[in-house]
Amino acid sequence: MKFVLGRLLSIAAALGLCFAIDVFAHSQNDYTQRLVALAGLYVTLSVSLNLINGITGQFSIGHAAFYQVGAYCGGFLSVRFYDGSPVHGLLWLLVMMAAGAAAAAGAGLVVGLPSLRLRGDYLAIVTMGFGEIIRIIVQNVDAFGGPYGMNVQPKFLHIWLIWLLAVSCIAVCRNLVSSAHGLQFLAVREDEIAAGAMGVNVTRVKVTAFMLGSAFAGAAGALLAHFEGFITPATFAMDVSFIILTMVVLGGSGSITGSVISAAFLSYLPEYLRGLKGPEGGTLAVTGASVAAALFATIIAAGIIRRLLDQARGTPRSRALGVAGIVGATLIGKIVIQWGLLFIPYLRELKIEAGQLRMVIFAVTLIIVMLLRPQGMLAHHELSWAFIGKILGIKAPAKAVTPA
Amino acid sequence: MKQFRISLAAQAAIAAMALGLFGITGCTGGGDSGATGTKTDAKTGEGGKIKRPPTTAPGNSAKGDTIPIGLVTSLSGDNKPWGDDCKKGAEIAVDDFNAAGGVNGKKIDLKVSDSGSKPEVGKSAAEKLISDGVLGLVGEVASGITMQMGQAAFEKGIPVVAVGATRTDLADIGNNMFRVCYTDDFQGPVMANFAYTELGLRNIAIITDKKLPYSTGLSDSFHATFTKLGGKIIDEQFYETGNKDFKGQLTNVKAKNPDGLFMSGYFTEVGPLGKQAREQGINAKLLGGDGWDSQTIITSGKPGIIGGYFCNHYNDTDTRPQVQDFLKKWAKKFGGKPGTTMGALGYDGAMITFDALKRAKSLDSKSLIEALENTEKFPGVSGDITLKGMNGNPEKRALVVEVTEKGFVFRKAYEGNQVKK
Amino acid sequence: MPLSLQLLAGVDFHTLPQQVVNGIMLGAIYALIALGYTMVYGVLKLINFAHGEVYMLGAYVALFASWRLGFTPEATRGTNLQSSAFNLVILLLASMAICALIGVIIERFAYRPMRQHARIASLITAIGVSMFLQFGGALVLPISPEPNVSGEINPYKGTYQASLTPSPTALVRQRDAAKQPYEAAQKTFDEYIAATHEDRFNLSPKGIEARDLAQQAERTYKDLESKVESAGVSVIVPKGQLVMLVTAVFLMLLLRHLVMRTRAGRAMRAVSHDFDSAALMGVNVNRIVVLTFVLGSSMAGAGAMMTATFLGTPLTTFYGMEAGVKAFTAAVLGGIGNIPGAVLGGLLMGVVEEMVVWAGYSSYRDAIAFVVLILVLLFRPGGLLGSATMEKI
Amino acid sequence: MSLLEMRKGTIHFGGLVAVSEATFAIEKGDLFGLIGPNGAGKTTCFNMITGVYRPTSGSVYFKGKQITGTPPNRVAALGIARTFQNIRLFPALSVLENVVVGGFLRHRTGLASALIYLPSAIAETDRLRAEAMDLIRILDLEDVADVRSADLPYGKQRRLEIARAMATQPELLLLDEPAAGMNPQESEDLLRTVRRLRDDFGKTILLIEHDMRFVMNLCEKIFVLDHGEEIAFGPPEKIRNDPGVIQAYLGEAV
Repeated sequence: MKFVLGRLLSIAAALGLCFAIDVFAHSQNDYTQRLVALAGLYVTLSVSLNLINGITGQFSIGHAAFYQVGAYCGGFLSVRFYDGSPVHGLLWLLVMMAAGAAAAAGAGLVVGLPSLRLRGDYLAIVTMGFGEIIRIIVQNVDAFGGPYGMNVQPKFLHIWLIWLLAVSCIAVCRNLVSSAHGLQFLAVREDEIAAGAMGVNVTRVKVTAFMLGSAFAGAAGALLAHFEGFITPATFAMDVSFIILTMVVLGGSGSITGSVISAAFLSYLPEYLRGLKGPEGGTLAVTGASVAAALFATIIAAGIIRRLLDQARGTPRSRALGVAGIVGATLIGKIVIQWGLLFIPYLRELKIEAGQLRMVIFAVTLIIVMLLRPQGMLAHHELSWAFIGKILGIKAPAKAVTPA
Repeated sequence: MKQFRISLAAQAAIAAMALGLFGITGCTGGGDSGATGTKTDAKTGEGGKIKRPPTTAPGNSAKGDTIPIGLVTSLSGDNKPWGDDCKKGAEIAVDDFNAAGGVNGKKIDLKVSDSGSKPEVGKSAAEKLISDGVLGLVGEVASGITMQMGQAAFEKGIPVVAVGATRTDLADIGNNMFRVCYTDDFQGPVMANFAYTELGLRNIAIITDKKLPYSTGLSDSFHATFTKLGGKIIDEQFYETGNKDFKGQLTNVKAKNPDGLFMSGYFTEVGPLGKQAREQGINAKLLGGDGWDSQTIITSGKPGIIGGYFCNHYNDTDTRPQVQDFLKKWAKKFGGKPGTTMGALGYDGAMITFDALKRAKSLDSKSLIEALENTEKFPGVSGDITLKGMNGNPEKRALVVEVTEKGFVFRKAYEGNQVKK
Repeated sequence: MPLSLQLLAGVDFHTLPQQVVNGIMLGAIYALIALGYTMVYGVLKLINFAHGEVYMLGAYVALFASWRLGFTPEATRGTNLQSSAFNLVILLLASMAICALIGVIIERFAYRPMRQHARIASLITAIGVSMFLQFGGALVLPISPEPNVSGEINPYKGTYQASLTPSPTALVRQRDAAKQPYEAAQKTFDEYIAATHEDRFNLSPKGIEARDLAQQAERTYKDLESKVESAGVSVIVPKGQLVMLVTAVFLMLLLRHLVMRTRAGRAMRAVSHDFDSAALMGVNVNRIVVLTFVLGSSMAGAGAMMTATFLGTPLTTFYGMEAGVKAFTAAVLGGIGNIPGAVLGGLLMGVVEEMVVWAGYSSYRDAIAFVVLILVLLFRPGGLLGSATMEKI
Repeated sequence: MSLLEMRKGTIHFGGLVAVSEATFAIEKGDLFGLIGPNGAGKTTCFNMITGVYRPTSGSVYFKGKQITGTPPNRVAALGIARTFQNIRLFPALSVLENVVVGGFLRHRTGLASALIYLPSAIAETDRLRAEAMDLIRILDLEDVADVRSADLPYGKQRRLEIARAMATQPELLLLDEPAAGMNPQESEDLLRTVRRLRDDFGKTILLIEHDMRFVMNLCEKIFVLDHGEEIAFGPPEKIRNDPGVIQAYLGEAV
């Protein structure tokens, strides 16, 4: 009884959260709505890739393929069968999600099978290649609109459903990791051979991880198709896979909360940078943001310099040398640039606007975060009350727990 | 083992059911079920004969003492060469228009947003600009991105003036869609007519960039018209944007011995295609669409590309005052000449919007759509543009130009109504 | 609908040798770039995702060097500058040197700090570097107009044609016989235009008639010519691309010599075999890693310079993406970490791609590399020449 | 019927014969030692039994049933568990979690119930955890139950491997150099523990060990391999005096 009550409460809480997000998003303009929706989809994608990559340790870099399979499956079925189907509205969308998930799980099975023989980078390239194969096939199938893409009818704007999927994905992953079953997945990640010797069915674990992870990506794809109303193969190019992978690693491989946070962060960052303006002519908020960004950059730079100094190891003399080295390098860099400007007349007339820096800043952020914190923002931890307590120096009551 | 299989299937089923249950409770609890999206069906587009769905949303209106207009263009990614030119062209238009006094003293505030050459990013960019209160959107240079922008703008009642999006069904999204370029089902037939009638070609092979909607669409329309005219398409080969070596496809083409080769891709690939075609011993006439339009094609495609013909929006050597005037302003502001045709189209796209603002009853999106719809004989750089009664697709002349060592030379103009389709 | 859908529509056996040659030329470049991936992987066990961008920068270096040598767009338009092999060597060396430098810088600042951390972290850094070079490069590097190495700098113009089986003399004679009427018809038409001053693109009905006659003769002649060609089997190799192939093979042999026969090469193999033990045995690991990046990146530079010069593709900062992915696939196909494997993988991929085109499925050309890769890995999980290292238990 | 029987187990790696026609039988309750100089093929024998390698020829029987080539996880399920020469724990998992993984074979609820976190799954996880705690207590690892296994000192890691193997509730326990790298005190403790596993828990134990004192004190039957071939078999006293064994260990010179 207590269980039922607790479960109902948590489901209610999850639904409440999703509707709160929905209500919030709908109170905002379309642009914000879109960002909230896309963030939800990216959360699902990165958490589901985290299941494959972070939790089970299977190096997959082709997650966009499953997203695409789901989107095209859902989209195609809608285009073909929505008119004249007895099922309508939300129910139809749910059916499409299930169909997208099933199709993607099937694709996951196909990709999961090579994973039985391949490890590490070999598996990585196979998953990447699979993504490309799917994209090219879709591009060549006229029923899918080829490179033109496909108009998907009907369109739905259920942001709560997108977030519900994300929350379900998070819940499923969390449940998995906190049960004995999840330990099998972690064991496969840690040491396949030892796991096998302990009776873990490595094959089954890997294939399950691939199927489960891709099913969620597929469901997200089906939602995307119906949210956007229009899908093209270009939406699922290789760089989307890289971005999803980046979200997982940046959050801390294996950490569910880490994936969630970094998915939200990384899907918002390039959009935030869209508003980037030079100091002149900006509003107060923009100027403030620029100052904050400059401050942030300074802190990061300081961190790097400190790191370089640390590497110069210890003695005041070597530190002085380190500083001298940095100054020297800057000077040389300046000379090289000046020389380069003389050498290449084109560069002399170069003007760069703040708005164009968007993706560059994104890339630089990525590099800097990885250099400063290679294990990802949360490393393998989860952002739980206990973890926050640990950071703040409050000792959590000792309890034999699995990472949950 | 057997039990395991069952359980896997069961997992999927249960997961689906669980989601379903969540969903149904959510439905009753949330209360906003059902589709809220609007019906847009691009498949019904048949040369714009069908009445386009009107947008019902109110749109934005100008509140401050400037008039915000949005420009979505590819400032990064694959389409950057076009995107940059488009932005520069639009900036010249802003300077021109504001210098001439704007709309009753109110100046244009052009807000630029990057589409990253990606459809979904372009849609975000459009949404962002719309939420920032722009009255209308100008852009994009590529069809796929404009498609996404158009959907977003339609729902908010914002007009879109597409710059280089030649995809045919684009304007069918709704009555908010306009463009300053001709469509693929115009330039394809133009080239087919030119090839069949003026050049007397009968057997043509097509090379298509399978990754580009633009290229596949153009190839299809060329294919259709050329066969209708009585010619034969004897081979069709494909490549993808980013490929650099086309010897395989060209060897196949050569074996078919065509008298013409229609290359519908962008100049980035067409240049090397032309060069390598000559190296493979193909002496067929090379033909293409406005994707060829960059001076780069001459240096990258020499010597094969010399003597090729393509369809373009305007030409530097054109003596129309608008063209020479535009080139002068460009040289003054940025130096040199625009690298691609998008400079001129960007100017036209922006200018036609500003011009409509002047004629609009009031400064809001709805009046802007109306004013745009009533545009007649707007003297653009790329030709006179009429939007009235055209369902967004201007009837506009197309130029066939020849690639020579020194540049593109105007050969023949086709008016909108003189092309057999 | 598309011809590609008809099974084996395009199969034409007399073009097969040509396609194989095309494949080898394509594959040689894949192989050259793959060497960089494979060397870095062999030593650091890191997929250097930024390798494709090093390649891209190499192409830009070649571009700037060619401008510096006087082959600017303005200078080359319309005029015929004289070039020599010397210019190409300068381009090649410049590309290789700058790429080596860039490779070392990337290693020093992006990869070395990551070395003791999880490999996936280095991978993300590599992706970050790759994006940085793509998008950051787009801000400072010329993209349009005319960001391509002028064809004028290539002194090797024209083609070599090798006849494998000669055409029947009867056909040749027939073609030669048709040449005279063809030229005559052309002349008649030219004279007609000269006499009437008609616009070639707006001919009068009479003019159209004259032109059609000329074209009829031309078509007859060309058909015969094509018949002559398809009766015999011959292979065309553009001179420039032959130079490219020879240089690529030379560089690969040089690299092999360096790795197999020199002290540094031995140290490199030691590091590749066991990073930590090599360090313990007194090998200066950092120096070897730098050397690896120098060699691998300069190979990318060489490949970039040659594709940029001989294939003529305009440069954008995404120039390296496709080549990078293909070359990486080739490296894995051959067995990543294995130098002959990279060469074999590259050549195999080049040939397989052209075989797909030959069979009439050019729209699947870019997918086939991955299909082959997956098939090969399923049967040989370590790649063609790589051994799937069995873990000691 | 012997518990485990190896019949002419032979394995080749390329041209190298790692084990040649090894034949031995282990009875229920045996403390069976497998010794030999480095590279003699001892671990390869383990790998043949546990299905990591498939024998080139010959066969393995467990409780009268042929298990040759059965995959490792099936072998574990049949009741053979092992430890590894180079410790292979799950480094990022805690001690307790390591042991729970071993106990998973006896897990009774399906994956689906775990994914939606049904009470049955929670209860099952708790049960496995409690069982694992018992084993941890037996192997004296209680104080470090929540420590990441990678952070354990070496001796404790070895003990943890045994605990994890025990968690699969095997009938036959294969220990690969369990005392390697231990000091005399630790190795003494281990010897007692291993004997206890047999005496109190009824496990049959097959172990590889280099520490002769350890083997001679512990094992009742010893099988000696050299260069993949059997050179001696018998009780410790016999092995200790076998000239072949002495020669194998000390080299030709003697």
